[in-house]
Amino acid sequence: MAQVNPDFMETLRQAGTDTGAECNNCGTCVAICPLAEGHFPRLMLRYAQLGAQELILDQAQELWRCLHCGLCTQTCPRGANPGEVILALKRFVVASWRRS
Amino acid sequence: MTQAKTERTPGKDAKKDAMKALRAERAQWVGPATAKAAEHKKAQKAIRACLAQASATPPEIAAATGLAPDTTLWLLASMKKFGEVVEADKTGAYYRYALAAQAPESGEG
Amino acid sequence: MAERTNHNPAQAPADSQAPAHNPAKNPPPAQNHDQAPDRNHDHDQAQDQAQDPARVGVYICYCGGNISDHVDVEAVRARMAAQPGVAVARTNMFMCSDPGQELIMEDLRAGRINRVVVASCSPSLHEGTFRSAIARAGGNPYQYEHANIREQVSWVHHGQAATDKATRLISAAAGKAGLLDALSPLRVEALRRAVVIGGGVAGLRAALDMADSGIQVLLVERTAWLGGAVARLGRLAPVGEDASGLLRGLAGQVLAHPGVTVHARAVVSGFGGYLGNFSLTLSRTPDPDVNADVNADANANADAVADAAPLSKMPSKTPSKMPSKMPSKMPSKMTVGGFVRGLGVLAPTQPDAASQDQGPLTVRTGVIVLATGHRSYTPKRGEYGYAENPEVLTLPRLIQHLADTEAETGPLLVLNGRAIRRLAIIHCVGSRQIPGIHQEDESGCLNEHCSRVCCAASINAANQVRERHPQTSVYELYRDIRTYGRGQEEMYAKAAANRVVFLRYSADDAPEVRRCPAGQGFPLEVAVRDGLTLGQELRVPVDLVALATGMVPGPVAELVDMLKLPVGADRFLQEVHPKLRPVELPLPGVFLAGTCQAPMDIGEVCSAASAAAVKAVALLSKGHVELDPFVAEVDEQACTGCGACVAACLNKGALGLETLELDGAMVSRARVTPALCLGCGACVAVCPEYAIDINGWTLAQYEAMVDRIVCRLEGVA
Amino acid sequence: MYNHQDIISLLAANVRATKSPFGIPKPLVNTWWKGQGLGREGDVLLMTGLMYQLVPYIETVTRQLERFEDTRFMPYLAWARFVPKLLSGLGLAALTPAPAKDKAALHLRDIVAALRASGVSFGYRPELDEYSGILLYDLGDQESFVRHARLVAERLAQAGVRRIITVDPHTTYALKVLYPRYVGAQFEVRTYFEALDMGTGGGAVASPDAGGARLTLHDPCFYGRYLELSDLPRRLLGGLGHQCADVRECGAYTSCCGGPAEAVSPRLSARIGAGRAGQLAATGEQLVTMCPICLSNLEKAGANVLDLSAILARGLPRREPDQAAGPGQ
Amino acid sequence: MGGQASVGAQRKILILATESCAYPGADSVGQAHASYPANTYILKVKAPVLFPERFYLDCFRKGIGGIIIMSCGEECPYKGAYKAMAQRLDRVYAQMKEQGLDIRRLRLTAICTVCNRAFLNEVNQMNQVLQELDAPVQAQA
Amino acid sequence: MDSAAHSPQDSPQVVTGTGGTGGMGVFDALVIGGGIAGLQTALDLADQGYSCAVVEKDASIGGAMIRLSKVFPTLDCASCITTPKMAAAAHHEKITLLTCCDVDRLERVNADEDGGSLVATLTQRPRHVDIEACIGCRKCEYACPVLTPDAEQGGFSGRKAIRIPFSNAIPQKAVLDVEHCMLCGKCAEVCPTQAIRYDQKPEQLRLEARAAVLATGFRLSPVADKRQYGLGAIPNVIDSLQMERLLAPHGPYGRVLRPSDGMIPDSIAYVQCAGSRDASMGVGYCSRVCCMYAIKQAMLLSGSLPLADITIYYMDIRAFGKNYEQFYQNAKAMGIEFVKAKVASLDPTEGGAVTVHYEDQTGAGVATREHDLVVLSMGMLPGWQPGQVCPVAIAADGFIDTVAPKTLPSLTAMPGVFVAGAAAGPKDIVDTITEAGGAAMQAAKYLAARAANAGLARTPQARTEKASIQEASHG
Repeated sequence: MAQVNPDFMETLRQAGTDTGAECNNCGTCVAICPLAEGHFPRLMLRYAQLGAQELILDQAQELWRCLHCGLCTQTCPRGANPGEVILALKRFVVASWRRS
Repeated sequence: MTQAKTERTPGKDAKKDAMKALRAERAQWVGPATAKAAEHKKAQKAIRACLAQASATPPEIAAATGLAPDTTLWLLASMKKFGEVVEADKTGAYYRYALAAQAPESGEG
Repeated sequence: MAERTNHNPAQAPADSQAPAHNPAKNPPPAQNHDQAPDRNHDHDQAQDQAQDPARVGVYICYCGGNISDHVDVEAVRARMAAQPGVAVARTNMFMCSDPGQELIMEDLRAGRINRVVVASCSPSLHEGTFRSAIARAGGNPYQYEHANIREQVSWVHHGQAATDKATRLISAAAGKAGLLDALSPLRVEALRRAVVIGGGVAGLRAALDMADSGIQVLLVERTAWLGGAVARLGRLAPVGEDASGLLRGLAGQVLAHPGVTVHARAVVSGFGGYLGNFSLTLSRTPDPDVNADVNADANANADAVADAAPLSKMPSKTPSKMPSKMPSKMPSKMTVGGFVRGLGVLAPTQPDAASQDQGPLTVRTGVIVLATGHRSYTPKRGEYGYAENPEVLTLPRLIQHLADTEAETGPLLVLNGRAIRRLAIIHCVGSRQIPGIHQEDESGCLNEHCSRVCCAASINAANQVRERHPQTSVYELYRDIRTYGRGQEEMYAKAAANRVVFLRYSADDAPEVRRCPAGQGFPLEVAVRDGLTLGQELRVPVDLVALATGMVPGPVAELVDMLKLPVGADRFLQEVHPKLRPVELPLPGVFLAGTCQAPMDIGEVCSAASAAAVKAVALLSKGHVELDPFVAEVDEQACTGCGACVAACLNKGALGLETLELDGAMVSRARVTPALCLGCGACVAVCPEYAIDINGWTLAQYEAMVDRIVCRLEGVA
Repeated sequence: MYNHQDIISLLAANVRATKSPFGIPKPLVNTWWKGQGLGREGDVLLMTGLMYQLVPYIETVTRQLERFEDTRFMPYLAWARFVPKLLSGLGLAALTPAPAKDKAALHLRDIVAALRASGVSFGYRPELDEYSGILLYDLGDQESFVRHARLVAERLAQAGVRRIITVDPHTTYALKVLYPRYVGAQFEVRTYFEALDMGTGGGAVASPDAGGARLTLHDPCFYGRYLELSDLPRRLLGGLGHQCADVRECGAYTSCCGGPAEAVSPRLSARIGAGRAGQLAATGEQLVTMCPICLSNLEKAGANVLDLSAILARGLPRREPDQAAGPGQ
Repeated sequence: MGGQASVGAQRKILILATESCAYPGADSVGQAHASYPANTYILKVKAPVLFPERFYLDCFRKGIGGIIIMSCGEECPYKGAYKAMAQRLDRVYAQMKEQGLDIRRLRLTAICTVCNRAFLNEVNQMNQVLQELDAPVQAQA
Repeated sequence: MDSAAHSPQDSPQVVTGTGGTGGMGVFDALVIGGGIAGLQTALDLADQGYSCAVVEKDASIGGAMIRLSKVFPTLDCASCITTPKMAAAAHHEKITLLTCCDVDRLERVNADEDGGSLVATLTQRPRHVDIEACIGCRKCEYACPVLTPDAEQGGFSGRKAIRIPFSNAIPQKAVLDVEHCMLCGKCAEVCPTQAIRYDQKPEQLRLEARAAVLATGFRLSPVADKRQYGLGAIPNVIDSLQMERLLAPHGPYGRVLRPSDGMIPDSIAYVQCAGSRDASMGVGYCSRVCCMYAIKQAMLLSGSLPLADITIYYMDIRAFGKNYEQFYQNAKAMGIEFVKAKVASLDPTEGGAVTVHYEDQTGAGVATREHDLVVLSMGMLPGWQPGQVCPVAIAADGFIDTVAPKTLPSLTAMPGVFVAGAAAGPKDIVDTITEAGGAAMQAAKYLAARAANAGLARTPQARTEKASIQEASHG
């Protein structure tokens, strides 16, 4: 799969938040998320950590499943703020979609 | 704790009065403790009555006595600690309990 | 404190009031039979007991069901009560508890019994407990025998067979107990001196603590430097203390302490004696070896690659070019107490150890503290590309570079003139190896242990890189992050916030380091199946790979042989019991401090060293030590002086022939030096007259036990 | 699930053109205040953000979207943005049943009643009461949100408004947190129950027929977590003599009603709503919430839910048989 | 070994276990709660080098069926003891042969503190030997 | 109490105490906490001849360790290892034990005079039993009609209002708590030594020492700290110390059963980091022992319930100590399942099983599984808040701060006051015992230096006397 890109976190910071770096991929957010499906939102944060920009854009639709309910942020053991990271990723995607 | 204290041997009446005063002083604890003891006594009696028929598993005892299963187990464990009941053989996923007097010779399985 | 075997009185250290005798030639007082336990008194007691026959008390433990679930304890008790010679037989839920011990003590005090058998768990756990209870009740603690009916009965046998076997074992113990004489511990005078082997942090800490407690300390260090592995470190995890400052402080105190003598560039080449009075021979480290040591130690994992390309301009950069006589050719400003990164604090040169023509030095000491440290694992050639790619080095090497260049900041980490845009650190290199997955080393060993400190060290290094060189990105490839210590989890979280990227690999699918395809702009690429990304294979192009090499046992084979030290399956030195006696060895008077025992971080090393010191101080506080009396004793009436035992003795010096007067005639008789006797019994088996026995372990006692095992017992199989 | 790009462009275009996400003309939506005798002046301005009013229309949109979700017609939504905004909005309005619109108005009138009962002095100016743009923010269309928020904030500022009372969590969050952060607006914003609490000096709202009910509160995410305003409704209800029987998932740990998913996946929204309704049903008590979206979504899941305002305004929930049997039952 | 064989029917096995290695090894088997036949009697010894030849022969005479000497092997804390022990054993074997005793009844082995499996193997093997040797005797009885 | 604490202490030797029968004693060292850290410290000090007072809040010494079943990685029985140390301390002529005793104030007085001394004001809580008279026969315990949950057995069985604290307690003396006593008088009736004292009052004690060692240990983080794990209200969700009791041979049921109804569990799950490494709970640090105790318990469980499935949900397995990793690998080889996931939440089910919600990172993602019994691997919180009691500094993690964690790990910011064991951060038993030795070394050095400065004889025996407070010592 794709190579890592250390610069993406900076892009995300510009979109509002870079706390996703603090995620240690414990999976609490996935299991607590009311969507109760797949690896969302952790996998999105993981892609962000790795800088897997293509994967994020490919799977962007997933982001809009987020209800912005904040439960993941409330329960995140690392304070990685997954809810806000998802919002930032939405902004990143909207912006890149607007650009194209 | 010291000798001066242990030597005290008040008369019977004085002792009674002292207990009475102490009961009044500790009414906030004595009342609930007495109630709880009565409740446990009644529950233990029910368990004894049930086990007098035959050994039984905690859910069976609970069903027969109307006690909650967790309370039943808790009381059984307490009664076992003081030698009143013993663990008997196993039925499915549960052990049976029996009154100590009529327990089989050894619970060894 | 020390005495040279070849004479050089002028250079003898000041404290020459020490006994000026070679222990082998002229035994110290405790070896002297005159000061050994008063045998006559013992014989009197034995005679008393002959008139006052053995009354054995048998005490059987339920062990809260551990025993009584499988052994019918009450039945055993009844059987034992019926046995001849058994005065009382009792049971208790926990014999080791106060009420249990009180049972024994009450029977002893009341005179109902004069021998004790306790049947309970393994004697390794409670033999001492019961011996001490007997002593408190005024009995003789050696008139005690233990029957192991938990580990060797109730936990392995069931039903009637368990009950029967327990009966027989207890019966055998009672049989032996009936024959046990009253013994007293051997009293050994103890020198209030300690030798510490190893001048790293553990050795320094232990030396200081003992010296502060009024014990004369001699610190032996192989190299010319104090500080060991810590000398190679810089900012320490998790809060960033400076390793060199820490070392300077500790070594400075040691060097300034009037109670400590430092013998640098010395190794232990001979060992003798026993607790309270050990003798150690120190040899001057041959110069070429010093360099070898320095190579091995200071330049941990003397990276083939890094050697070719020096890391920095610090003096430690090319140890291989170190002059053969270092102290004389060190930088002129280098003085004793001065610090060189990678080497440590320069130790003084002892006048008596300095010149090559002087012979070895013999020192005598009451205790020995082993602080011989560890080695850093050297990756195999090709392990994660090590030694095949100049861009692969070890974490210790990277840490040393970061320490050497501490003042440097800049967008990118620069190493050997090369800017590092991306750095990958691979964890668990040479640690947590799994049989069947990892390859054994030349000696057929695997390092199955976790090296404990590498996670924190890796993350600490990553944080330093990220904070000093924000454009250098860091990837950590780990199996489990083990930031267990105080402040370490916070450091790990900080690394994540610093955007260090963590990739999780599994042991059976280790990352691969390979040359990057041309045109990618990076020399290397690390491919890893990342458990955090649904097991997808990720490729991380990097400029540098650091291997977080673990700790492996130090090269102490000679010491292990010489002192007969126990070594664990992990090949580190093995304490007696990790919880009951964590810094002690079976060899009394020898203690463990630091990473010779297991991987530890600096704080843990200092705790362990202080714990070893406190045991040593307690042991030496009285000026004498008591030892078990389980040594050989000769029946002078039966001995014919044939000398077979002397020939068989495994510890030369413990047994000899002496001429003495017996019933008016001068005869030759075997004579035991108790403090040197190992109690192995090699002499017992060869005596044609059965005239020699081990106190507390006599042949007759064994025969009695066998008799009880085979004899008919009512209702017992 | 619908394509987020399509939804976002539609909503953004609507807001840009009409200041409303569904393109319905405000005079058509915001009619509740008529006949309430609300003054235009006061210490503070009441601002509904039109959320209560828009919910009936959202329900309609959802019904429509539900019909096409994951069908071959779904992609056609992309073309919807080319439909004239006013026209689609009017169509939506026509499709939305009147009783639903009336019910929304009822909640707002209850809020007004409660505020009046507590002596809070406030004014209302329909022309300033605009949609906050929160949905754009939630969907990640930061650009459109900021543009809209700036517009709304500027108009409020020009009108000299400094203190605002809000009625729903979404608008409250937007005005309290997002406006200061993204457009530098500095209003003093309180929800109506904060205002009530202050209006009564931290005491209860006095009511003649108060007390006695056991209630289970569903905390909206924005109140429970983002704004940490869970204690206040409980305190007010407690003051009225009611008891709150909370589920484990309450306060900061409240579970989402599923409402926000409506825009992208009505099916998902319904599933989450049903899950939440099940959690809440465990207590067996009357459910209460304080967000028009939560109210709507939980009702859709079959729950019988009251709006907090109804209890605060009347002291006790009215036991009207037609109301007790919720619309979904 | 056969599950039905009653432990009581077998002859007894004496195990001389060194206190620094084999005895803790036997404890370790216990800690693991691994079961083995109960006809085993473990005596703790400082070093088996203590026992003269006649001790072993006496044991067999008294009715011990088999003896396993569990030493520390090369890791013996008493340097030279293991070698001396092995040499002594050769002499014991010679005497056993003279007396018509199957030499498989006596074994010298090394057991460390964690050699659970080795311990169990030794015990089971000795039991097999005893079963084999004693089978005809039992049939006659 | 307050007046004693705040009034100027002209003479530290003055006997104070509100009860009028308070005691005082002069010791070389004061050890706060009678768990394994405190006992080891006291033993190492006493073996050098220093007199020590060990102050323990519970009715027995032994701390957390004596309450465990077995200990990793050797699987020794905890009691077998702890009781020798407990007994050794109890019988040591240089050690005085004070049980049921709280520290109200620990401060340095007359600091300008050669460092002054440490003075501790203590409250001796009443046992309502004359500790000298009690012979530990348990007659009172059998006679007492009141049952209340026995915290020593995880609450899984009852204990009486008066009882011996637990089977291997030291001292083996009865203790009565007024909260559950109905004052029926039955215990006094049956007591063969008339040891019951219903009207016993707390007493103030004053101890003086030159050094102190804080060995105040930890407390387990409460189950109620994590809402998603059910706040302690989900049946068959228990904490790890409760599981220790279920595994202990002298535990409440004598075997492992599901507490809701006594079922033999078929499937048991461990939730790791249930009280640690969790910013959402305000505990960011690693509690360091939970991985190993969970693995240990899992191994013991697979021994006692060979057919049961055991699953450990974890983030990182931290088997860092000597032989720990090998222990972990053995557990894997034994078939214990390790699932890399932090459990997000737990739910009860009808039948008593517990649903575990987690992310299956190797499979489909969101996953749930049902287990008959769920053990929360709770973490360590500081056992003691010095607060107003003692002016010793606390670090950000709430544990006692150490000023030289690398070179002198037992040193606190308060001169003459040292710290050992979990009081200075979570720690396992091995590290605790080693650190206790280290603390004893540093305390001894401090004492020796003080003695040297004061021109006193080097032998500490010369100036120490056995304290007059003897009620808690026994033997």
